[in-house]
Amino acid sequence: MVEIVFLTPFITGIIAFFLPKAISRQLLVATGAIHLFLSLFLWKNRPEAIFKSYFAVTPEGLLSLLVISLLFFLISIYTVAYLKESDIQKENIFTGSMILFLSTMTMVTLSDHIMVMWIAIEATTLASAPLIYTHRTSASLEATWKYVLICSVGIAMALLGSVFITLAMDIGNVDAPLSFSALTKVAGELDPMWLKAGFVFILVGYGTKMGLAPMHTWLPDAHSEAPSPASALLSGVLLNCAYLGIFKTNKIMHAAGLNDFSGTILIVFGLMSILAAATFILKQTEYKRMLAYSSIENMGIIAFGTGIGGIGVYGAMICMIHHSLIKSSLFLSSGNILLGYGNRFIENTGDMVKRMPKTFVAFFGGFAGISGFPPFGIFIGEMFIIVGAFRTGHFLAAGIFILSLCVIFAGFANQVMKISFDDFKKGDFKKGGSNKIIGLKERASMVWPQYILLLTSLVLCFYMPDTLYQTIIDAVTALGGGLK
Amino acid sequence: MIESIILWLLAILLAPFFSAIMFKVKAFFGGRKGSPLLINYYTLIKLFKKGSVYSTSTTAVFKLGPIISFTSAITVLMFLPIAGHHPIFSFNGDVIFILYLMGLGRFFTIAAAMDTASPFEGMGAAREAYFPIICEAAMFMILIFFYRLTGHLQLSAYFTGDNTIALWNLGGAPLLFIVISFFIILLTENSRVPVDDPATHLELTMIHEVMVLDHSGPDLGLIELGSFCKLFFYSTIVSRLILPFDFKISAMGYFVFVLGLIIVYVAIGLTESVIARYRMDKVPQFVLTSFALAFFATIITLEFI
Amino acid sequence: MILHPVDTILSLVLLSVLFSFGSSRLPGLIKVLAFQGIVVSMVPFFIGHDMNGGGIVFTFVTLLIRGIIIPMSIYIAIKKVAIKREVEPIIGYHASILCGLGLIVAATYISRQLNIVSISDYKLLFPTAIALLVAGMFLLMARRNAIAMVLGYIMMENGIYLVGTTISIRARHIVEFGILLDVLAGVMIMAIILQNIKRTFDDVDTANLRTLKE
Amino acid sequence: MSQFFMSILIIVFGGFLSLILARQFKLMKMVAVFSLSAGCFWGLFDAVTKLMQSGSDAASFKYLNVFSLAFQIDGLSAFFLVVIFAVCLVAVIYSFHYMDHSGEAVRTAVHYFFFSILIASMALVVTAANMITFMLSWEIMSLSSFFLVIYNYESSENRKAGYLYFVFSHVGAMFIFAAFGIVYGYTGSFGFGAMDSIPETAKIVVFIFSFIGFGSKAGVFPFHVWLPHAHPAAPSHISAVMSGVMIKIGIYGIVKMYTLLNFHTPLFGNIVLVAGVVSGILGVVYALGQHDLKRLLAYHSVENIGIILIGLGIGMIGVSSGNPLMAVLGFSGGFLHVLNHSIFKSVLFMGAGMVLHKTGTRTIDALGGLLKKMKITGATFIIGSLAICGLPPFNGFVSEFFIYIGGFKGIGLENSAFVMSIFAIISLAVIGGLALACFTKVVGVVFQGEPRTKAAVNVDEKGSTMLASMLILAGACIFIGIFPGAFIQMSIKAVSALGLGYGHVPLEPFGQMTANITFAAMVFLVSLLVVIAIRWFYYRGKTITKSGTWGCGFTQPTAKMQYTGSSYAASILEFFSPAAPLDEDHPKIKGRFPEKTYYKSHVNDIAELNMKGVIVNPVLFIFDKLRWIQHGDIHLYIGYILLAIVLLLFFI
Repeated sequence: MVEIVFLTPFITGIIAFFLPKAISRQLLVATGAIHLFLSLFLWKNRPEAIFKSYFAVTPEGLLSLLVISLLFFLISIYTVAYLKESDIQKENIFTGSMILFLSTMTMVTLSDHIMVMWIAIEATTLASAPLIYTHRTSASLEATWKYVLICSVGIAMALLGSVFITLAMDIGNVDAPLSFSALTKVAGELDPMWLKAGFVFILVGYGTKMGLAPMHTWLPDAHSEAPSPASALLSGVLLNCAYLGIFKTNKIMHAAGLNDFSGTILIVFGLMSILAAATFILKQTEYKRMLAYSSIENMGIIAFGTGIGGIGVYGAMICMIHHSLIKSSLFLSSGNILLGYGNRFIENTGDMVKRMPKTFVAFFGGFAGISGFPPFGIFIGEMFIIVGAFRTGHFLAAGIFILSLCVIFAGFANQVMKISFDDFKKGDFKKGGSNKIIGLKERASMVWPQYILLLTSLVLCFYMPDTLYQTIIDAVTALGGGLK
Repeated sequence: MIESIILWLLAILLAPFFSAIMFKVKAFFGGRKGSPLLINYYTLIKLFKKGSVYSTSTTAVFKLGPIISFTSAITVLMFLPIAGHHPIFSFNGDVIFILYLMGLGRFFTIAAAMDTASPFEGMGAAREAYFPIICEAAMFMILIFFYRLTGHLQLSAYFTGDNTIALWNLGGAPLLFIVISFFIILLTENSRVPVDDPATHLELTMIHEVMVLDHSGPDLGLIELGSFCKLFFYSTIVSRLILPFDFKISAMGYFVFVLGLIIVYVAIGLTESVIARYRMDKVPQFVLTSFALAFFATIITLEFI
Repeated sequence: MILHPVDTILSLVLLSVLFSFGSSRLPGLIKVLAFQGIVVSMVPFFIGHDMNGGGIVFTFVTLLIRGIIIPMSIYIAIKKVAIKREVEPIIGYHASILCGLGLIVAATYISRQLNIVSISDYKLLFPTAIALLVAGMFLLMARRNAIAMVLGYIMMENGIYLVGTTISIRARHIVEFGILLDVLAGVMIMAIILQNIKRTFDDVDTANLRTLKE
Repeated sequence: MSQFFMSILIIVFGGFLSLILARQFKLMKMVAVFSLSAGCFWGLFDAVTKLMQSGSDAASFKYLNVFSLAFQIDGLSAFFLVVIFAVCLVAVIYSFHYMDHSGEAVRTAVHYFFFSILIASMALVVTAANMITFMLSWEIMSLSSFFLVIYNYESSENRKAGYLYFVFSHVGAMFIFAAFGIVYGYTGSFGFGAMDSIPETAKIVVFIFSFIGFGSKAGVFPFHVWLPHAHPAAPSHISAVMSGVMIKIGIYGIVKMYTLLNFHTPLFGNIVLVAGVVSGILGVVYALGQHDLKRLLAYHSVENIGIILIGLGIGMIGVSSGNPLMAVLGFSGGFLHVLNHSIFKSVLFMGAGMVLHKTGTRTIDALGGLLKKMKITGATFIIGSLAICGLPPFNGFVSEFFIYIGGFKGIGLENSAFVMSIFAIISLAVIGGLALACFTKVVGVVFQGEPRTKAAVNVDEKGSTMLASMLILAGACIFIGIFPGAFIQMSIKAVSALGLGYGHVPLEPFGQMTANITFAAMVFLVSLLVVIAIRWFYYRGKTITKSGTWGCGFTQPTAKMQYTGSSYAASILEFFSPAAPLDEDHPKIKGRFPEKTYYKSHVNDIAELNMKGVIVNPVLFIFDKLRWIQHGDIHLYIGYILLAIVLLLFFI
């Protein structure tokens, strides 16, 4: 029953490869709609899976599933318009991979079995590789190469980690299915040393995929080279999927009472990621790379929040949801900027407020949101994380966290203000400056998805449906999270 | 009360006379016969008889200048205990009011000067705005000293009746510093030598005189009278400080008070005749010494109070 | 017994590691990898876990893919498109071999530290696994030729395969399946990318792939 | 409470309406101005009544399922509400004729939108009753004001200003976050109530953090760097609101934290007082050095924040040294100065706005003689200047008088309190003198003398609403200056809401003081009338002739020969040169017939210099050094993964 949710896009994705452009586009949107409907259905009455040992509906899974399908639907609408504007050869490969990507990510959110989870995450890599290579340039080729190789190596580590966990079972001779839910129940009897080892490998492995420094190296290249809708998907939801793996493993660690160990590691990696993001955002020259690094920052924030526990985990969840919403909207807007100015460099853009007012609203709103200004939700998340850090006595960590956020904001704001308000300078052609008439006819379908995403974040900042709230609570209580 | 009002009127009327004493002293030291003691009255009458010439570049502020500076001067006198008598008005904190009222007068004098668009008057205004800053600091330092002694914040608490004696008994030696620093303030505020030379003929070096260059007739008269009153105010305080004796027979009291005044004016005349004026950039140091003295006095009082 | 089959095989594997480090040309490296793949896939037969029919078939398939198909296809690929045969080392061969030796020793040492009950009677098993893993990463880091890197990746997977199949009794088939899928799909997609790299730069030297940086 | 929320709703609604009606310029402006001012008026009325009957009122809403948005109006917040609504009301009225570029209809509409948001958020900040509510409103306030600062984003310096402001407000907010975080760390609740239960060392840390955070919004030296850039950039009525009201929200924050922490160590008082003294003196010194009218006014905001802090500091010292009278005097003086400064600073900014609007320049030395053409503007500006110099009988004097008296109360005390009081009094005196020098410069150079450039020649002062609002505020300056009684009452009510246990402090002495001030002012005014009468008497029937200014023998004076503002301030700045280094630039004059030359001077703000040298550059340097991490070689990237694993394995 549950499986349908990822099987449907799987099938349609396969089909999409063999369809002519026009239809494949419609198929994209249609799939998005169906998927959204299905996942809402799933949310409504949490059904049982057919392969119970492999798949299950978990709260954290549901959260990311809902985010995924909402984002995908909106992005698909944008994509149609985007494809009209841009020139992409082999378009149906692009659309097909998009849909397959969706199906694999859905699989990640629903998988409960350690190995299945791992397979699904590996599958996301394979499905998204073509997306990154869409533009067929040497740069995009390089990005793809790095993406595939680094992620594969990382994922291999995760596999090893999973194996170690099974080993931990053997040594503690526990007899239970190899599923997260089951393991969480018997976590106490697992052999702690091998469990730790497993966690370490899984963290590094999935952390590579999630973009935690120092394994983040593929992320800026991939995000900047992929076409904007793909970047939006990558940054908006793929990272969450990887995070899901870590989250579930962390649940086991917590159940085994090793949460100090895992928490410390998460905090360290989170801070490292934030600092790495600060390093590269300060003097960034390309806006898409900047957004990519901002994703790294937010992943760091989420990891940090998960690590400190308590109200921080709740904050991390909030951050995850809102980061997906806002960051994807930002990437979509960056697509408009790319179409409008015809190049990726900040110095060759400018004066967006006049030339593309609608996009400007979306972009600047997204910026305000991502840097933690109300009325967007990340504000709440970051506040909870900060107070949580003090609550759990991580004073030093909190200090570093706050200061590096300040640095990142300084860099980010500087670049965004350049794009938005500076006078437009036509750059030199070597650096991809363009002399074509700047500005873009901002179709409704190229701005409204962003607006809807931002609005969602805005509404969620003030009113959260009880079911959503309850789901988050269910998800975080397993990590000892909560609002106390 | 009536007595105080009469004293106040007398003060305004007699202020020019005492200033004339100063001129006499200067003349004596200059080996001249000097102008008669009533010279200032002649000047004032002459001025008040005249009409006025106004610069085309001036506005109403220019006319307002003399009025407000004069008003502030005479209002200040209302709060001043003359010859140890109760002033007309007095309340807790009136000193602050007085100082800021003088500030108001200064504001409009400067504004009037700036109003004429004359570079020289601007120059004078700049100096007029500069030096009093330090004076005010010194004044407040002295106030702190007095408050430390008396716990009051009004002139009447310092200079009426036997309060001044009490002041001496409490303050003792440090009060001498206060007298000196107050004398320095007097010289500065009333633009006497060595800060400013009213008798100079070169506009570039003037402070106060250059600011009133364009005033004429009754306006100028008001300004002159105002400055006489201002000088009288300071001299009264100094004279009370140097001759703090309180005689129940008031005639004696008046005599002593006038004596004190004469001493002060002669002292001013002396300084004017024996000291040359300082270079403009030396003046701040000179004024700062007064602040330093007052500060020193206050610190000393910390020891034995 | 004197000569335990598993340990014999594993010693061969370790030897292949050293060879792979030493081999300067792609064909040789591929051959070594092929050999390694075959040998590694044979290990499960000798370890006394329950071996039902399905398992046997499965293991054979693995052997086929690891040992024959993948190396063969790569071999044919480089034969067809005349790629430079040099593996372009970042770390020289002798140094590499020394590293190899050192890493084998280290691996043995580490696995001495943590004695794992389920495989305690196969001395070399865990050390070999670790050695393969690290050796694979070593190739990934120390060879500029893209194909050599892919081969390194395969070697890493071999190591994981060893661990996966031997250490975990339970859920071992799904592990195997996963690894298999990983190798297949991963190598396939890498091959596609390699083709494109070849087409774009007509060379597979990763020195061309260093433009994206800060 | 419903009254309050109603007014907020009206204001915000007006903002949205203006967005909707953006196309019809006139209509949009009318609607916006009407609804905003209506809302402000309602809010003002409500706040005044609340303050007068000293009623406390609270409301709370469910927020995000388990939290709550809690609001409470006590004396303190009511007082600040009065300030907010009063000034914003006038500013909105002013804006009607000021925003008259029908070409930029949309931009104007957006401006009104964010203006409404700003007003609402400020009101919500001062009524917020728990951390979440507070931070929420606080951040919205920062964001909306940022958009108002970059209203004229075309000029690069305005963009720089906006950027500076954005960064500073964010960093400040982060410090407040940290302070709240520490509190939460001990109490585990977002409520304000439990704040005084945390240990004392923590209280000190919390206070210092929040002082930095709020100080950076209030423009306390050295966190004021953004202020002189941001305030001039905004449209003048916005500058008035920011300078007059928004920075006071920072003051509110400081006082609020002091109240909540409820920890009466002398340390707090000393910190606040010293910060106040430094900001006060340096603020006015830098103001003296400015050539840009609005920048000069902005620096005066720093100065006045300093005065307010001195007042508060005296109050805190009074509390810590158990001296209720001193405490109440200091606090009430500070609060009253909050109100007064918001009034006269708004007058000044609006006057500057009028000047800018008509002459098109903000450069002081390019103006001159405006008083002849712009009588009302000039008059109101002069009144504002007198008030900001703290001269009687204007409102600035009243608050400074209270602070003085409070300070003198401190003279009676011993050791640190005594020294601090001396410090406060002397610096107040110096500040007063410097402010006088500064504003005689402004009035003299801008409004008097002869026009220095063409820009100042053909000017008028059309725009009834602008004049009206300036007149209202100027009138307020005089009224408060003469009849401060009611307003002192208000600020004392605010003080009694501080929960210092001084509810029982007898009000007689204060009533007496205000009576004295009224009396003295009356004496002065009466004698003024008398003198005017005398003057009239002597002038009746006399010949009044006009002629050129006496050039001291020089017969061809030109407007260029007038004394400039720069030279006016030069000698004083030279005195303060260690704190205000001066950059000068003028080519050497050579030859018998030297060609055209120029002179440029710029007073450096040491805080700004050091911020660059000590914070910004090192940070940039360090992070630059780290950039090699991402150097493009995949081999190393894989190395990172291995490294991470190996390092982590050590910790198993």
